[in-house]
Amino acid sequence: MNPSDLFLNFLNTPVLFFFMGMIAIAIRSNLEIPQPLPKFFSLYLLFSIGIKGGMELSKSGFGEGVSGILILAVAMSSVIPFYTFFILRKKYSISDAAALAATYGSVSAVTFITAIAFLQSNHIPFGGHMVAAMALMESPAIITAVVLYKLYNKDDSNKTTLFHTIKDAFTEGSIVMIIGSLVIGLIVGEKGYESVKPFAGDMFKGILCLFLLDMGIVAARRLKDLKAAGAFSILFALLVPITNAGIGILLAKIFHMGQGDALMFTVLCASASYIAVPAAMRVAIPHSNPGIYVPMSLAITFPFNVIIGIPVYNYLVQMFI
Amino acid sequence: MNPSDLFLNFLNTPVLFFFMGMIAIAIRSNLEIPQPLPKFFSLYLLFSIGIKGGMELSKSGFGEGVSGILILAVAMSSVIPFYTFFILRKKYSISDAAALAATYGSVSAVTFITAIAFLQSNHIPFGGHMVAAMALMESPAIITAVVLYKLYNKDDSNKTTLFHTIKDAFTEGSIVMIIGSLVIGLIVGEKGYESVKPFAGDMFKGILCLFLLDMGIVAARRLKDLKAAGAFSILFALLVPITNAGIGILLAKIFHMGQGDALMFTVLCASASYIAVPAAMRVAIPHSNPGIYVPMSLAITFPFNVIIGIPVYNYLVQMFI
Amino acid sequence: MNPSDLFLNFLNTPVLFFFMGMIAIAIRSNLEIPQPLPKFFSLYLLFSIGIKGGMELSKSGFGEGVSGILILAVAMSSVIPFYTFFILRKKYSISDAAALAATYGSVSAVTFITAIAFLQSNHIPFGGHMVAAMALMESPAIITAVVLYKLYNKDDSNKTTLFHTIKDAFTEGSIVMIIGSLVIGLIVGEKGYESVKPFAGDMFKGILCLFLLDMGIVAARRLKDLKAAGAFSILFALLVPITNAGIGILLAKIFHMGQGDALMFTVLCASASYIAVPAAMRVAIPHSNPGIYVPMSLAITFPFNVIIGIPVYNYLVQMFI
Amino acid sequence: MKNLQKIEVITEKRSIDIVIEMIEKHGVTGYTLIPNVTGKGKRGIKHGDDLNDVFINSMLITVCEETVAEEIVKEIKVFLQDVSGVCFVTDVKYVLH
Amino acid sequence: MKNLQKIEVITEKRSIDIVIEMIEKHGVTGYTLIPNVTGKGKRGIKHGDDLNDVFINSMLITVCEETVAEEIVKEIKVFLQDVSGVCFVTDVKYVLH
Amino acid sequence: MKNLQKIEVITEKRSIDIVIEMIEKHGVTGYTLIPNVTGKGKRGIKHGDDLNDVFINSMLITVCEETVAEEIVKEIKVFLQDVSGVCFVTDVKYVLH
Ligand SMILES: Nc1ncnc2c1ncn2[C@@H]1O[C@H](COP(=O)(O)O)[C@@H](O)[C@H]1O
Ligand SMILES: Nc1ncnc2c1ncn2[C@@H]1O[C@H](COP(=O)(O)O)[C@@H](O)[C@H]1O
Ligand SMILES: Nc1ncnc2c1ncn2[C@@H]1O[C@H](COP(=O)(O)O)[C@@H](O)[C@H]1O
Ligand code: NA
Ligand code: NA
Ligand code: NA
Repeated sequence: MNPSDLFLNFLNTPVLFFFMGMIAIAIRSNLEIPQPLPKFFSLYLLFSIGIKGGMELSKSGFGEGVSGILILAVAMSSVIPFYTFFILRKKYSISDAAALAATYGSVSAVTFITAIAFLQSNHIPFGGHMVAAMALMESPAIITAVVLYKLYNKDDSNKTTLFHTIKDAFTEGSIVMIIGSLVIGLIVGEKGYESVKPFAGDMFKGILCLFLLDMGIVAARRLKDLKAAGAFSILFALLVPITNAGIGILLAKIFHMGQGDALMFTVLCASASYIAVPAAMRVAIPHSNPGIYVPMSLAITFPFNVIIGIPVYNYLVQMFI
Repeated sequence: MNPSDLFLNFLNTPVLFFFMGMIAIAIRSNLEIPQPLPKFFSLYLLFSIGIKGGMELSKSGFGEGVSGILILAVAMSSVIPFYTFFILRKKYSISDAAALAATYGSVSAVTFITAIAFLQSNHIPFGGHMVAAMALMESPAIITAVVLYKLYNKDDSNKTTLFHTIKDAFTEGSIVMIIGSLVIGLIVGEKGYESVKPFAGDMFKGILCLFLLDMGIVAARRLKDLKAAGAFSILFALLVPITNAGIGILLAKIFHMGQGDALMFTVLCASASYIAVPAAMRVAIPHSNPGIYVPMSLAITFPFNVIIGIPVYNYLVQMFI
Repeated sequence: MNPSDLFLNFLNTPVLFFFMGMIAIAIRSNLEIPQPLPKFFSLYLLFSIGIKGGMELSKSGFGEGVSGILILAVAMSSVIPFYTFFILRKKYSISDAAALAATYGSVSAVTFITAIAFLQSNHIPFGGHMVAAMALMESPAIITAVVLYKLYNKDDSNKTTLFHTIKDAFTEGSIVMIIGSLVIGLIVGEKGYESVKPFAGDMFKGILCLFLLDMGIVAARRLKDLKAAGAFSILFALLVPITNAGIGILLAKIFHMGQGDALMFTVLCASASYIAVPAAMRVAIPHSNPGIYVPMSLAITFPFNVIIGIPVYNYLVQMFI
Repeated sequence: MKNLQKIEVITEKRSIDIVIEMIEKHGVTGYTLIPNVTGKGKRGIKHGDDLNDVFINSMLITVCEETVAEEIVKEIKVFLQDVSGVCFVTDVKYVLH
Repeated sequence: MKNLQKIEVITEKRSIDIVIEMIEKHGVTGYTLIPNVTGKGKRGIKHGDDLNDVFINSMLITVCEETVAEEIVKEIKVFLQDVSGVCFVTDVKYVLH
Repeated sequence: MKNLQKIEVITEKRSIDIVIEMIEKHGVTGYTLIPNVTGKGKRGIKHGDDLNDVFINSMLITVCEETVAEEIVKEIKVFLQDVSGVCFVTDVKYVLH
């Protein structure tokens, strides 16, 4: 892969629709995909990658490499919040630092899905177990962050237990959707998948276009909310994903992942959550301010990863792995 | 077909999503397909089976067997409410007994559609006229039940005439959707169908998965409402469909239906309405309690038919017909 | 093409669903496609024709003929409001005359899309630039009408400037959707289009069916609002599109358009707006009455064009061009 | 200024048209409708998650003069004897239209 | 406790942002918006079944002090001379926030 | 007739069930829920455009007797110390059910 291919990858169809959404807001257009369709699209995309991932797992089986990657995924999600929390403590309250730590330790399903579309366009295969890795990476960061918060905030009057937080994280609709679809894909295998493929598989990229169009609109709106954020927040929202991506590529190299798996793993490390984490924080750390952590992940880290990150990470993966 | 195939049939992809919906409620997940998408999916499914059924009728024509089946269908829907009404009178008020009689005499389009997906998976053909049979079976039971109610409830102050009820039953959106699509399928034939097939045909099974996921959620929620129902209601909701299925198979044998048609007819007899009937009862028998008849049909009879009934009825059809 | 083919063209699948929607209202059915799905379908259809048109433009390039057609399109949209305004002044207030002039000078995307489905069924090709022509024809009529209004209504207290109106016209969601998709189609070309085709292309005609079903329902409802309209309004709503179609065919002949382009151009000239114009009039000419111009375009001109107009215009195009 | 009343009627979505006819008959000049609301009352929970409109309510809001309001309320009272729903009346200080 | 007023404004969906700006200008600290309501008034029926947002209303609810409410109402009065809509003011006993 | 009060609670959609439990505990016989409302308050704007239900509110309306209302309001006061939301109480002239 040479640098000109790198440039071409910015011109991925779904990502262009993301741009279009941002431009629509910039020119003050009233364009929007009316709710609840974007909500539904996000469920559809999880369903789509879940059932396909499950079907592929039913063919490949859970080899040794697979469990290695899954353990690595859980480890990364658990560890990232530690180092970020201590950086964040310099500028933010304990609650906000913990919520941000959870945000950057957890993952963004939409970034992951965009990376899938990217790999498909470039005909690079990846394993169905990476979908399981994504599902596994959403919660550990939340748990670590809540533990840190409870350790440092001795006079916490909040009565939500850690158990409650863990239960919540695993019953969140999006998690149930992806894990449920993965399991069903595993059960019905290739034959069962064939019959739903025209909807569950073939629609994937087209629906992703309209979904990213909406995400572009939402991200651009949140960008306006971000005015007050200051340089530290913006730098953090750019440098942390880059650092985590670096660690991701390094680990992928050490653990001999294939190129497709390596990119997916890197993207997971680099991405930040804006769906699962805000839902969990409301209950677990209610004094944290979603007006801080959601715009950072949604309006900076997410567009950065989708537009620049994925093609660059892929370029590095192609060079080093 | 041997018993192990019977077991395999429980693992039908759409039915697994129905299970997944029930599990989501059991683990108190907030997963749901946001409205109005489930409403739209039900319209889509009627559109899909209607236009396809019409197209197939345009090829096969209305033979002698066809009109026989249609007459049989109307007869079953008209007769079932009689015997059920007199059983139900033992435990329920006249209004509730009549509403329940309508419920079990009428049919469930979703059960019917799930049976179509089942036949497709097993590559068993059935005639386009069965779609017409379904459309014809929705209303007669309602009319019989209202007549019974008016006979037994002399001091009925309700001024809704029987004519009004009949008119309502035929202008109900779902009926207009299926009949309209059927007629259009008949007019445009195979050539017209080809151009809409990628949407109207190929998406069918995938959309059914997401729709049944939602139905699983709704059915499981209603199950909670059912605590107060008592053993009689639950037994009724299981035994009446089984009895009606038995009568259905017998009639299918006597009238020499093909295996596909026989299963569809049996499923129609066994299924209970939870869309058309509650809509009609509100106006025609306003003192009946939807809190009784909807949970019985939706939370017991529907899951029973979808999970256990269809494969078992098919097993019997394969053995006897 | 002979007259019997002309008749067959009324039996186009999507148009039959439009009929079905009108019949549903006539028999007082409660059938409807629940919002926001019709809104979403209209966005989907714009996305679909936009990205496909862009892709085709990327293959054919902008030849000399293309810019000629685009200029002609803008000219027609700018000129139609003049002659209609002076006819309309005889019966309507300045505000209503101006709003109606904008309505009939601008275009109906849905009529255009129905004509695309019609050409596809008849295997007649047309150029991707016609999609650009449609996008370009929405606004000039609005601008002309507002200029006429401001000229004739000296004591206009409305402070909305012409600039504001122009800006609004170009940031309207539907315009951004079609132009955005067109540009993306141009950028990604045939290769990029392939990956979204199962959704963006293959679903087109099926979704159009359900969308026109809803449009039939809405048009029939508006027909009831029209009782008060009087013969002048109804005649106007029928004769103006016919006149404009005649001019369209003439120009198509003079400028040597292909048959497909000629039909699309004729349909654009003949169609009247009921989405972009009401949105613009609210702000630019707030004293105009949408209860007059929306039913005329939506309940008379639109059904006329879709049911009778398109096949007849095509018959004439086949004869003369 | 005349004494103004706000009438709020919540009833099953499929019956709301009857309420609208009722108030229009009394010459009421305007109303606002919240098409989909859920709720709970004597007749159990309306989840709003059904496939038809049986388990969902609509809420109608209309402001009118006290004399008219009184007549409307009389009719709604009869209506609510048969049909699921509830009706509240509150004083309104003033109205701009 | 200060005298509190509830202002409810129903206007076409596309104009509701102007109302929001208006109340925010007067330092109102909060509001609630019901994005889609239908209705009928001097300008006919708003079915809410259109493809754009011309035939649909939104309803804004805000509770504020009487003095502020009076100023807001003055502006809304002017606004409603040009734009479709209606505004009700009612007394509120008390508010928790 | 007893003195009747209308309680309106607006809070984040995900917490509205807690409010419902609260009022039901006090024996309230009915309520109406507007599931999706947007708004603005001390905690910023709730756009309602998110993919989860964090940035959207629900609005609960219940009419009950004054004595019950007072008790409910006490609890809601505590609830609103931790959770985003607002609660208004108004007098109702009368209720038909
Ligand atoms: N006390 C109440 N306060 C507010 N809404 C109520 C009340 N009681 C009933 N409702 C509404 O009226 C609907 C019908 O009530 P019911 O006919 O008693 O089941 C309910 O589903 C609620 O939406
Ligand atoms: N008396 C009224 N009571 C409640 N809502 C009203 C009333 N009059 C008008 N409205 C609402 O205000 C909107 C605009 O009114 P108008 O501008 O008079 O057409 C209507 O569509 C209704 O939603
Ligand atoms: N003064 C007010 N009037 C009406 N609604 C309000 C008011 N203040 C807050 N709200 C509503 O209550 C929600 C939560 O408020 P808060 O917790 O202050 O952000 C807001 O999103 C609004 O929907
Ligand atoms: Na991460
Ligand atoms: Na039955
Ligand atoms: Na035109």
